[in-house]
Amino acid sequence: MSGKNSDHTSDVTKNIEEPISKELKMIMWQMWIDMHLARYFEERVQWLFSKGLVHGTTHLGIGEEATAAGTIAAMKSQDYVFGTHRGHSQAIAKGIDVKYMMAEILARKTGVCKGKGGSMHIADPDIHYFGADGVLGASAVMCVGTALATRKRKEEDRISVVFFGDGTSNEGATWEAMNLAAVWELPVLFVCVNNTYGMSTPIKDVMKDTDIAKRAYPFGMPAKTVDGNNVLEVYHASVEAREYVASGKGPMLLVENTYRISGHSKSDGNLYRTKEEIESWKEKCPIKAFRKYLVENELFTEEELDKAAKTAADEIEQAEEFAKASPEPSFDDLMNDVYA
Amino acid sequence: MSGKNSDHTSDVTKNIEEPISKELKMIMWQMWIDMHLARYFEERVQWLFSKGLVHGTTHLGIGEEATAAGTIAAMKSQDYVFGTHRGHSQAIAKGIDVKYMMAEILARKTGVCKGKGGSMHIADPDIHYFGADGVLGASAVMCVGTALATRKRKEEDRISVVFFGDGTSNEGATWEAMNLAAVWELPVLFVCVNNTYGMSTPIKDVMKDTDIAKRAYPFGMPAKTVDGNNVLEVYHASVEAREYVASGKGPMLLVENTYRISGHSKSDGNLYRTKEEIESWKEKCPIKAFRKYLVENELFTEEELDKAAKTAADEIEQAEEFAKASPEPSFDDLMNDVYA
Amino acid sequence: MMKEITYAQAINDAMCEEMIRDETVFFMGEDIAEYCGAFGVSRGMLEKFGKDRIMNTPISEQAFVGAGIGAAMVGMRPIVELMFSDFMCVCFDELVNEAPKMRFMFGGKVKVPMVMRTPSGGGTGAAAQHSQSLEACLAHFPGLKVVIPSTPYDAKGLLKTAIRDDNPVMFLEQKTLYRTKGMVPEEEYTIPLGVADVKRSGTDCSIITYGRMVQMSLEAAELLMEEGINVEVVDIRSLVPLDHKTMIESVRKTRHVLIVHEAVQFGGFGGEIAGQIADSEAFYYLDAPIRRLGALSCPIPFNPNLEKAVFPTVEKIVAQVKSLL
Amino acid sequence: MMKEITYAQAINDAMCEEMIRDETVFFMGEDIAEYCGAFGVSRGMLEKFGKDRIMNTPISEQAFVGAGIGAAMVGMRPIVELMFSDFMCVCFDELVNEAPKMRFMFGGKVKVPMVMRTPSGGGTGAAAQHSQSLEACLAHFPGLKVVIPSTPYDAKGLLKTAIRDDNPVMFLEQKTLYRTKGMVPEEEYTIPLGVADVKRSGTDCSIITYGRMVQMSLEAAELLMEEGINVEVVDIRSLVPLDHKTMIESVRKTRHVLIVHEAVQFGGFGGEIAGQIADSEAFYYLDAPIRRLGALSCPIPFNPNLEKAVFPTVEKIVAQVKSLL
Ligand SMILES: Cc1ncc(C[n+]2csc(CCOP(=O)(O)OP(=O)(O)O)c2C)c(N)n1
Ligand SMILES: Cc1ncc(C[n+]2csc(CCOP(=O)(O)OP(=O)(O)O)c2C)c(N)n1
Ligand SMILES: [Mg+2]
Ligand SMILES: [Mg+2]
Repeated sequence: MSGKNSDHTSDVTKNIEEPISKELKMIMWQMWIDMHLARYFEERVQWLFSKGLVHGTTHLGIGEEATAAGTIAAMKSQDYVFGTHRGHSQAIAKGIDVKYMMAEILARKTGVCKGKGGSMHIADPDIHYFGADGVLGASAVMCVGTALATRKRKEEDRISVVFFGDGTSNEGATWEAMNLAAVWELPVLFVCVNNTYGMSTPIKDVMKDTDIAKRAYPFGMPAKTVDGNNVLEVYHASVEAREYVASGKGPMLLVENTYRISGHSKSDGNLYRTKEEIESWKEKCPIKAFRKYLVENELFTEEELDKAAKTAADEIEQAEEFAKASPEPSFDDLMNDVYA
Repeated sequence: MSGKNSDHTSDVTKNIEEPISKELKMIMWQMWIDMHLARYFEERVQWLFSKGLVHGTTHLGIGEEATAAGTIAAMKSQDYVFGTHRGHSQAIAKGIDVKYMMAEILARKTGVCKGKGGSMHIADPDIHYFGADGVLGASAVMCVGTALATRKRKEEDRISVVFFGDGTSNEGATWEAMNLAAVWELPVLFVCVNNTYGMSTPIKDVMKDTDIAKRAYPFGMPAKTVDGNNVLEVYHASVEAREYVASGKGPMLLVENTYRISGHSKSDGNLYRTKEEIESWKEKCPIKAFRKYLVENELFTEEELDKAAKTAADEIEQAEEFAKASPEPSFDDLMNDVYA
Repeated sequence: MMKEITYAQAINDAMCEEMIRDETVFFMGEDIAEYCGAFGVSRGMLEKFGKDRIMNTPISEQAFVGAGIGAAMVGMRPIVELMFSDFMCVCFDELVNEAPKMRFMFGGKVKVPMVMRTPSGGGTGAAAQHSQSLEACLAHFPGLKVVIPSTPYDAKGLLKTAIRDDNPVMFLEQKTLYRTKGMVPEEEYTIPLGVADVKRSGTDCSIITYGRMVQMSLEAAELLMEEGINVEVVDIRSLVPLDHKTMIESVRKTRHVLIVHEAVQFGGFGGEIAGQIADSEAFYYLDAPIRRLGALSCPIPFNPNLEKAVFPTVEKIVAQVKSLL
Repeated sequence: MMKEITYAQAINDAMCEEMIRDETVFFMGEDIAEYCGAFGVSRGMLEKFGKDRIMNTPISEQAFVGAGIGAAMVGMRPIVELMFSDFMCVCFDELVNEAPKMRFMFGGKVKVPMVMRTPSGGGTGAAAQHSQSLEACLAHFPGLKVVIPSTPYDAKGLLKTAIRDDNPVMFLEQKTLYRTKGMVPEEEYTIPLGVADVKRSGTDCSIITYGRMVQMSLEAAELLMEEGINVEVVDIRSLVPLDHKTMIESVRKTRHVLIVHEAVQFGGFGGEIAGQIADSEAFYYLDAPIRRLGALSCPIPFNPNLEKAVFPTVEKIVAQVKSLL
């Protein structure tokens, strides 16, 4: 394991203010659920794939659930969120209905994109989730645009958030987006989900300095790096980041260090990393760590947590049933959405 | 005047080691000539334009001559140089024959690009000058490629240099080039000619932090800012930069602060800046400052300098005559250079 | 009431009127404020609308085109200027893979009402990277609309429609037409996209064309008329949507067709037009092959004579029409 | 001696042979080393040639394509891989405004011997941004060559030629053909660019096509043969240079023509082919309109049935041929 992640422990107890408010407890509960929905959703998609029931490809983020859950829990529902190609957990945290997302993965008419987008284009503008995009870097520049609209409309308490990977931070578009958001002082929160690989390529092979937070420096933009496997650390940093961004001071960059346990996509043979490395990160599973914290601090009981997990599992199962029972889009639907 | 330039005085006496060697004196002589060739060349082009004798457009860099002369004097003849759209002074310092460059401006068959390129595409691969490019940002990425070739061939004492403007530093391509050169530790010298405007737009309107040198920071790449109107400061910084880059440690960024006295291009009405601002920079003319230094330090006499200037003026005059006497390319030449 | 204005003024007027009418419209691009754009099109707009609606951008085409898309996705109506149409290549992904596909990929849940204005074409001595006509590359992407006006009247009416359109529209202006003049109504008017305009009615041969080639074709038609050849000039005005019907009817009537565009002939949009004619009922009426006239297959040279040799000219149009009859 | 290998292996073999033959050849792109590219094309190459010649790049397409151009300008022969051809849009300027124009703009003083390899086309459920066939956008730029092989034999022979070519060559591979097999000589061979291959000789109708549509057209031809319709299938193999002569001769012979490509029909390269036929002597021999069959005008949908509905299929080809006769 190269880069900064090697130092990270996923001790969720650090940095947490006491006492814990009712509101925070509720948020923890929500994050617990979101992380499980994401995990179960993706495990199920992986299984469906292995059975040949899913068309195309998909990018799973098993092991990265705390980044989406923690950051989006700190956002407000009116905030615009742009996700990544590895965005199921982001969509879930933003509040997408997993039924419709599963239906999309199974290419159904009831899918959140009517079966036209698929895993790489999951989006739901109704909840201000502008989705996954298949071209790395594009989300960042578009996110600057929603923030610009917000400013033009003088909507004060609405920020725009864009998630992007460590690898994507090397796209010219990402740099241009940071510069533009900075000079126009737009309310954009840049969230780099640093899982230390772009596909098979470790960040040390594509960046001379792997400290991604430094990339904010030329733009006079604050940056913070957090343990992305520690959902509470992510959450608290995100609350602060949102406060900063919403205050009108301009954009900020949050780097969330984590690890992708699943392969890059269905075609991944994991030839670029060792089993040991993967196993060691399974130990640092953000869900495990969060459970430990919640139980040790007597916030929730094992039973409560298990029950919530079970409910999430059921929801995914129902989503699958819903999806499978849904019709496919018909040819008549095809041309509907080309032009408005 | 916004930005860092406001602090700059063009006192060429600072930072210079004594005593001055014979070699350095020769180099000063060459820079004196190059700056004059550039100035006279461009003044002549401007005049030809005003008379309607030049087709298309051209970008003049009157006032910026010290950047090209100082940096390229510090390079070796085998070094690859990529210039800007405002590149006449760069071509001259690299050793282009002004006859052929003038013939190009006048669209002649004897032009350095056979009349096919024009001012925006002046290049002469024979002297390793890869020219002006009309699309901002493109030169930087291509420059990374010549450096890569150099490394592959184990050519130790050859670096690749790319000039680009402050405005161009906002192009995604420029960022990608810096990152790639840095992570591959390629011998690239990035030279940002910061004249504080991209066309009509002052850098403070397009960068939150106008300290361009900071743009090297994320890449673990050293950077230095110099007074670009002080040709000796530019020269010495460039010698050091070349040493660093040629040593195999990777790329470096040099920011050369200067000012464009001429308009952006023929269509410029100078509506975005004041006459006073332009006049104040005429005072800081790099040629004037250099003369003062050379004379005060008794390196050359006024007479010697005037004679050299006169020789340069004559050369430009002859170039114009040569160009005007040259035939235009014929239709038969047209298709020759589309495919190799 | 009509008034005579330039093509550039028509575009300026269209933008100003729409910005007054609809406060979600704003305008951004490189050096469009004080400098008024490389061709002075936005003269006076900064004074009228202020810095908040007339925004100079950094030289970051991906970022500001992308920002236009993002703003459009949440209900604004940005007009974005690219200084030269050739630069579409540095933000091509945003133009062809994002803006036009977003609605479809998201199952119809979003709209991208953005207009991308940009000066296109050659004839100004700007050489290989500042003189291209790249409309064919855009028209190939479903979801995008592509408009190229040939007169001040069309420019104004089509631009107003484009700004009100709920889809991304590429509005390709013709550099060499900016200073040309034409009559334009004082009253408000719009022109629907997708309706060709028969700029000259004739009986012997159809010239199907657009952009600055319309004027050249009209000149050629005058010369040909002197020789008794009565040419019809069809200005398609928009490539997407394309007015198939008007083209076909014209060719059916004249039984001869020359397609003219300034873009490189090889792989140009003329191929689409030729293909549509060759597979229509007009095919059966043709008395001669379908001819195309576009630029030669080489980058655009700087030298003015070579440049002229590369592009279609009035003489070449005349010669081609004659060769068909 | 012949051996049977896959299309992917043919490409791999061509690269390896050329890298052994010429040490200025090197290979770079995203995840081409350990991962062997998104489609496993470069399997074994890292082991054979090492990290210096098989180079993973950052996700910075402008930078590494630009670096390829720069390296080519000073005498290297880079092979650059774009993971999906759709991503040409994020480095379009380098591909169409730099590499192909440099030589011309610099008056012939430089060469850019670079090959850009990239998997193209749909049929894999990768949706709107990973399934396009964008060759028409490339073929429109003079200075670039554009190759699309349809068999392992062609892929190997054409790629070797492309690598030895002194010009930038876009080499568009067909994703869905990677696992298809074909016979390839054990001995060294090359195939010149610009020579079409009549993949099936016939008398009743010409299908002019390329890429994965060649196989579909051959299947359609078999079905049509059962009904007594003898179709000729012309695989143009390269769009630039284009083998005009072979196309025209075929159409003259069969008097009917269907042009098939996977790319969106509107604005696709089929227009160029149609245009060339419609303005050739073959025009006078045509017994039916010139028909084109390409993808429908919409972004490529994720749903497999919708995706199929968008692209040409064997059935659609059969139906179109019949409709012409
Ligand atoms: C412009 C572009 N280039 C390349 C790809 C192919 N690709 C998809 S995901 C990926 C890796 C991205 O790495 P990172 O940004 O770190 O995100 P991660 O996959 O690790 O979540 C690549 C190369 C793409 N989709 N778009
Ligand atoms: C990709 C691209 N965008 C825009 C332009 C138009 N343009 C030419 S020069 C220029 C200003 C460049 O500013 P800077 O980099 O500071 O260089 P300077 O002109 O000041 O020397 C602009 C916007 C271009 N040539 N290419
Ligand atoms: Mg990553
Ligand atoms: Mg500048």
